[in-house]
Amino acid sequence: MGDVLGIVLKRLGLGLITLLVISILIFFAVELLPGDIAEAVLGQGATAENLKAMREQMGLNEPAIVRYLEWLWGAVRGDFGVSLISQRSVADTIGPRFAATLFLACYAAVIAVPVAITLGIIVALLRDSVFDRVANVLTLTSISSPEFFLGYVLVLYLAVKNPLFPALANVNFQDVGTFELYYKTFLPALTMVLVVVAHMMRMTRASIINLLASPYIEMARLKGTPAWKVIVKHALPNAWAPIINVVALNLAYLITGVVLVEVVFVYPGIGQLLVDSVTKRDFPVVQACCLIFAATFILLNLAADVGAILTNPRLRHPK
Amino acid sequence: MADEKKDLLLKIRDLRIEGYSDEKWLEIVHGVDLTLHKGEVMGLIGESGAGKSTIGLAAMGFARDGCRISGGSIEFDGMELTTTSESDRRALRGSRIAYVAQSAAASFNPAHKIIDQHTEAPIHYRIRKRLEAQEDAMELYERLRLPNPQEIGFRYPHQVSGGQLQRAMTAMAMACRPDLIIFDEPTTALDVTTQIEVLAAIRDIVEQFNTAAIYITHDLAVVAQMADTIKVLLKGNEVEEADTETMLKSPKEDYTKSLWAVRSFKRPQKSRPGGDAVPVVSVENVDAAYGDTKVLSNVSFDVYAGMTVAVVGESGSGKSTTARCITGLLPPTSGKILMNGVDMPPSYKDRTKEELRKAQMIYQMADTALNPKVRICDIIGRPAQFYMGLRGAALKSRVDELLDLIELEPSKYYNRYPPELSGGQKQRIGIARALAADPTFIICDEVTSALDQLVAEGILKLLDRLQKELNLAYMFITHDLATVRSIADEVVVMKQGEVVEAGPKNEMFTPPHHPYTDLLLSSVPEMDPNWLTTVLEERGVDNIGEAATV
Amino acid sequence: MNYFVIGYYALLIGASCLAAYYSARTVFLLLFSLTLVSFIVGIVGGESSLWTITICAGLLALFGGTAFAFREFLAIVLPTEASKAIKTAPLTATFGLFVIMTYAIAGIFAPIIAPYGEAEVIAGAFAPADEHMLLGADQLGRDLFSRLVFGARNTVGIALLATTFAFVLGALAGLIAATLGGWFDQLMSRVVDVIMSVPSLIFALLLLSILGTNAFVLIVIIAVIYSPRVFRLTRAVAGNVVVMDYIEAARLRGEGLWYLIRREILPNSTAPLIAEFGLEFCFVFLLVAGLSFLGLGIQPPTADWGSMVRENATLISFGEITPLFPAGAIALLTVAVNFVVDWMLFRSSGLKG
Amino acid sequence: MSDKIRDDLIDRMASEAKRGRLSRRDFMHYAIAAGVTASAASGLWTSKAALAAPKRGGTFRLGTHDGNTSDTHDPGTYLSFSIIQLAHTYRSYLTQITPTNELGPDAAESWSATEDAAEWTFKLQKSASFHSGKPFTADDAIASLNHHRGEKSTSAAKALLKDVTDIVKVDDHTITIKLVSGNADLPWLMTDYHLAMCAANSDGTIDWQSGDGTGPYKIVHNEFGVGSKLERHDGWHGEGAYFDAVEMTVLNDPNARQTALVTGEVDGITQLDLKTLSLLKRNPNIVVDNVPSGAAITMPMFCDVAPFDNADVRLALKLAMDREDIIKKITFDTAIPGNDFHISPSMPYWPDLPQRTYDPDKAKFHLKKAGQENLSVELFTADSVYSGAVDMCVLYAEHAKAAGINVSVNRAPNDGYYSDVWLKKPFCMVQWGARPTPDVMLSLAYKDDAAWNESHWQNERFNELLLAAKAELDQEKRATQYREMAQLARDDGGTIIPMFTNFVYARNKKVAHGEDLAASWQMDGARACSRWWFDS
Repeated sequence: MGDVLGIVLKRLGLGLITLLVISILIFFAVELLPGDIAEAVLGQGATAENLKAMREQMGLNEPAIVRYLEWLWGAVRGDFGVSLISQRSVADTIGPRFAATLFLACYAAVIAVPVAITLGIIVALLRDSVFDRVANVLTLTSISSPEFFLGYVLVLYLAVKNPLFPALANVNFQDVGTFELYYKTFLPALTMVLVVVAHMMRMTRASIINLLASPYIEMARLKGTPAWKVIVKHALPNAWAPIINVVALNLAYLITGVVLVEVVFVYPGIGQLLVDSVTKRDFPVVQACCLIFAATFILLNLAADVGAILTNPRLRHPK
Repeated sequence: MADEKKDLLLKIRDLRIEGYSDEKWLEIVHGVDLTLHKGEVMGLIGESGAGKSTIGLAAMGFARDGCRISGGSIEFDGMELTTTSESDRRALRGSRIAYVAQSAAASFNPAHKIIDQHTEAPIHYRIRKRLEAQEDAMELYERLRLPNPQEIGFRYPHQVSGGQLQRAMTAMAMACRPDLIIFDEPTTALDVTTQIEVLAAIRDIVEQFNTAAIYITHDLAVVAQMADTIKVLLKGNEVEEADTETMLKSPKEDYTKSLWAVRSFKRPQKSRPGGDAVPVVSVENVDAAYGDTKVLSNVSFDVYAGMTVAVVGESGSGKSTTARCITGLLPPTSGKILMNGVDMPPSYKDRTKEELRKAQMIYQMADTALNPKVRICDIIGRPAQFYMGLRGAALKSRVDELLDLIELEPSKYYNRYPPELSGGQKQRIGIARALAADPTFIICDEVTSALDQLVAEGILKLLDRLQKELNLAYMFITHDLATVRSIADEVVVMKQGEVVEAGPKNEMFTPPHHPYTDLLLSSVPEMDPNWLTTVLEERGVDNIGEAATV
Repeated sequence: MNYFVIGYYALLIGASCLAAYYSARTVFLLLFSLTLVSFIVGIVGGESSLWTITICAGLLALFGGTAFAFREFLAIVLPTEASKAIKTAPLTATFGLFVIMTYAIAGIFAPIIAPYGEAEVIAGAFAPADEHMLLGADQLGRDLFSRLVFGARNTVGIALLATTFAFVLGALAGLIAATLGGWFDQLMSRVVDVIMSVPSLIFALLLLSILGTNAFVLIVIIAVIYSPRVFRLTRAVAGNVVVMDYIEAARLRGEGLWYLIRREILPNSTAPLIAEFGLEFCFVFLLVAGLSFLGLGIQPPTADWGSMVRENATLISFGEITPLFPAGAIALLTVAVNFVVDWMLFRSSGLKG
Repeated sequence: MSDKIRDDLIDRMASEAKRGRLSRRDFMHYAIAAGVTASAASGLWTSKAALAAPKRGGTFRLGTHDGNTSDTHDPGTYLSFSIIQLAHTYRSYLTQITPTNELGPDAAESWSATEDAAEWTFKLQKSASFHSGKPFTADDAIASLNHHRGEKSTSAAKALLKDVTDIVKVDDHTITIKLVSGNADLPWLMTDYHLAMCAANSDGTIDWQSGDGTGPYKIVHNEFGVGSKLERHDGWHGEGAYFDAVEMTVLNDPNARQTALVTGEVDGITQLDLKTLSLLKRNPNIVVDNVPSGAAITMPMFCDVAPFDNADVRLALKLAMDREDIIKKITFDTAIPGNDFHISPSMPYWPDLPQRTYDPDKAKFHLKKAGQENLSVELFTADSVYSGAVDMCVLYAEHAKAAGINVSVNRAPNDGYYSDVWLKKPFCMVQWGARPTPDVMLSLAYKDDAAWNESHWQNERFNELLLAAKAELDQEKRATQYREMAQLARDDGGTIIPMFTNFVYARNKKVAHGEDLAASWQMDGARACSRWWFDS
């Protein structure tokens, strides 16, 4: 197990370097964006005079490198600065949004992951049957549909034509009951489930089928083990690594890639915040959002690798 | 030998099996009969593609994916397997008919403990409760002379050595006390010293429980130890069947005789050129390591022009690593590699084209040694083009010449791709590629071990002829002492990264030996059906248990 | 109960019986379970749901028939080698091929096929379909069919170029990294980590805002975003090839990097790469559509399916089908590509085994 | 038409009007058409159609577009529509634009000017108070206005108040604003959405951060870019605030807005997607408000750059536009045609000049006169200017072809359009929000020395009149001055004004409003929350 810890530490170190590089990239990308935050804030009301005052107030007159280093020095100490526009601390700005995004991602994941894996197992069991073919076509179609479109269609059928669920998921976490929370966010969660289930299910199927040619699977069959047990007991435990990997990728996507779902369902998640901050050039918020996303991605990948190690008895029980 | 009607266990008549390839069904077993009585052991022998394994599996009413039983009858203990339902057939497997696969390492599920896999069938068939089944497993482990029988089952497969796994698999097959066990080449993947232990264990337990068995192998000497009767197969047809004694002494069919005759190829031993002849390659005090793990220490030997040095040892002994040091793929940590007396740069990256050209290599697995997406003419032509700068017609005539050398008709093979060739042909292409560089020294890394014996012999003869014609020096890496006997001039025995003994072949094969050489030599199965018994008696049974814990 | 319902069940049950009689097990199971399903659905959803099932079945049969006919056609037209492969292809794959070919023709000959220009205003907004306009008009009164045809050229063209570029970039880096190993491998892996850690939509948003939106920039950015996936795959695939003895043999011969990659590694890595190309193509496609949704995609008045969906997406809430055509076009193509890819994957794995 | 039928018609119209579906103007129009005399129609309106008295109660749920996470309470940076809507709900202004587009009191109850209009005195509402309970005083008003003045001010309204030299406290509820020169429109300026009243700190700055205000509703919960909950401020000084509470939700996606309205998750939404307008109108539960406004699309041409330096060329380009077609295709009949002067019918002093129509032949004539047959010009635009901006330019190019003008449309990136294209390219497309008075608009973008004189138009008479009208307190005289300026701009000016875009928003039919809707912003001048009520 010491190996695992070593790997985790090494990967965390590399992750930090990656984050540093990303922060530099994002900073200068925001710098390079045409226009600046003062112009974005003042819009048509901008004049040379108030632009100057605004820039002064926001400290934009210092050279870029100085501002970056100041930000970095703060970030190292855990202070990600204040939003240049609202003057609220970045943590306060992002916190509730990120919590909301996490909630929705978890909600979707809790449905999607078991469904995807179960379906994947069933499809692997019934491979080359009609059921398999139908599942194949359906999952391909759901992978191929733009997610905003999927959202619109769900809204049409489950909110407008048959008013089963609300079309808006503009929940306010303070004063919404648990049941209402799940009820109101059902449609966005369902959209995301549809987006990710297909991918995970196909991977589960593929990795199981990939193993079916292994001698130990033949051995299990020659021991008289029933087909479902061969899949669940003998193939699945050895297929975890790629499955975990694709689950992690999809979880990362659920957190970082759902701007469009947020827009369609008016869900107060972090994606919308990030897009807004980019258009307003609110660097500290952009930076923090991107770093959160990157960290999520890195951590989930790390988790997938650790998971792959932990499900591999060779690595779990070294000689 | 029981041949009363009531003892009849398995009766196969006119078994036909088809395989799906190239988008159509082709018959691969053409009407084989087989009769097996209770407690009887039958050896199935044949080269690859003979359909041995397929028939063995068919005896369980099982066909691999892409195969199907298309005709004939399989009657097991009065039950016709070809017409019963799949679930009834499945109920036989593991309980009344068990299977022991070729590679135990691959056939144990890496995700579960050995004992859990062992007890799966008895629990599934409700023959034993979990704890009973575990105790029974430990007892079987003990009978099979596995070390720490109480504890070994609770390990994962990768934590147990190959020979032990193979015995654990035999124990697993015994778990439900089946009437019949199919052994599918259970010792082929093992080293000779391990093989002998496994053979002994299998023979004992089959005898103890009076289980009938079908023993599938390509190795005559092995089958001679195990089987009561032997059936010889060729390309899905039966060649002949007889009891072991008869079969060994007086085979009837030509094919069988040719199999028996393989082991007779021998060439005269050459001795070192005298005087101040400089060895083509000399390895001097080479140490090597993979990372921090030391794998070679102080390895030295010389190879002279026109001579063959066989490097012998079991897996992990450092034979191949030595070859990698010579070629420069693994720069030695200390010591020198000299070619024609000239010090070579340790890494191949630093060697000149000319230096690289002189030493060539032939690989064990012709499948991975030839790029499947490149035409034969390009595979062979490339070194000639690369080193000698041949182009156009000159290149073509050189390739034709090389194809002639390896006894393949140029016009037929010039434009083909490796996957279209047989194993032996591929190996010949590998040889031609080495020759194309016009080398003085060739490393042959287990070049015959993946081949059937008849084919292997052809390759050995070819290599011998080429050596004579081109005055080549060979370094011949092998674990097979029979090959060493037939082709080597000098022998280097290696164990755990060190040279144990070295010298001319004749000396090596005549006592007194180094104890390890002795163990190695005595473990090579012989055609005598009593060989195993004799050897075990000589060594004393306890010896085996010790060796197994290594 | 009317004639349609009676006929519907009579046909299904009759066909089931026939199938059972001729012991076509799969067909029977299929037909009879359809009968049972129809029975339940019919009770719950009424006659209209039966119509839906009938139409779906008809469409399925139509697709199947097209695929079958196309397969036979290809088998006759193509040279022996390819025709042998085609004959054994599943119907889904030939259907995919058929769709891809149709799209390719539509894209290449767009100006000839489309009755009107892509920006040509010929009717009132949302004019219904008539003899001039196959699918009616869009919000500006442009012919929807013409725009769909031009969209095939623009959208597919951009996605294809971007995917190709991503592959050139990613595969080259992956091959070099796998062959060389060492620091280059490490460096590239880190770069890839960085690119992959930034969500692709945000990455595209930032870069497109900086560089301005035009087709070229779009292609390059998408290529950069998707090349890491190609890099990882190529590196993994090439990693398996690099350990082969024939690579060792070539190295020992003293061959250079470029020869190793071009002649030895690449030819043995193509199958999974081609399969990935298909999938990647779909993702690129969806990203272009997503970017259009955020207003950053291909520029109007250029017809592009993603923007066409976006521009008319609000119509969906009113049950209007206009946005379904471009969305359907996107979905159909991706499904088709994946059908073909699945087949190729199956073939490559089958050949391996 | 028989009397019976006529009465039926009037009754039906009256009931429609009661539900707020028919405006007074329309009612009068139809009634007169039905044969009723104008005065009788007016009487009918008051007796029959006048709306039932507003009822109090309920929670008004409003979905707004253009809400941004980076919005703040700082009135100097108010920009997105959602925050403007919110500002008019939780804060108040000194004056307001009434539903009939007249100037009305808000936090100031009355105002007066010196003869030269250079000093204005505002009497503040004594009853006005902050949500915190603090009374609203002159100090607060002065601090609130000073927030937008001075060197350090970062306010976007800085330019608006640049002529103010000083603001003096007369007593606790009276302030005087001193100007450099006379400005008859100053009370109108006070309706600007930036100039919200906030509580003063002791140092003369304002406390905008707390979100306190003197408006009809106080904020209970607010998250920018997401939405806010407000409840009635019981001590509010104004008339209205019928709803008990207001919930505003930012719904940036047009589809989400409409769906929310259709499914009844909100009671009103701003900014309809015009493409689906006709479809939405079919829904019997939804009422669409289509209100002409002062917001304009302009196409300035640099009058000092060839070929636009020739008045005939400019006229030809104005004549070569088929405004009706554009309005029909691009705006789906939700705009009124522009007449190439920047005063909309909903602004005060609108002169009723003859409408310019599409006349390619006349355009050709002018081109010939200018010696510019085969004129070719490049028109810059961007998607963000107006939904359908690029399409509109493409359409214009088609129209102009008939006059022998080749307009090539150049689509510039959205980002930075107003810094890189506008005022830089000689011919481009611009959207202007509604300004309260002609003077504000004309001084801003048509005055010869204005920084934003987008067409570089220099007309001596026009500028003379502009200065004269600015300080003119006599309404009649002022109207004639604006009429003459309009005529000048229309025939000589460098700006094509294709149209004034309407505000198009919708509400559930149970929501009612007064007979008129203000044209200054969407949602009844962004004051729907305090002006509207639930009918049932």
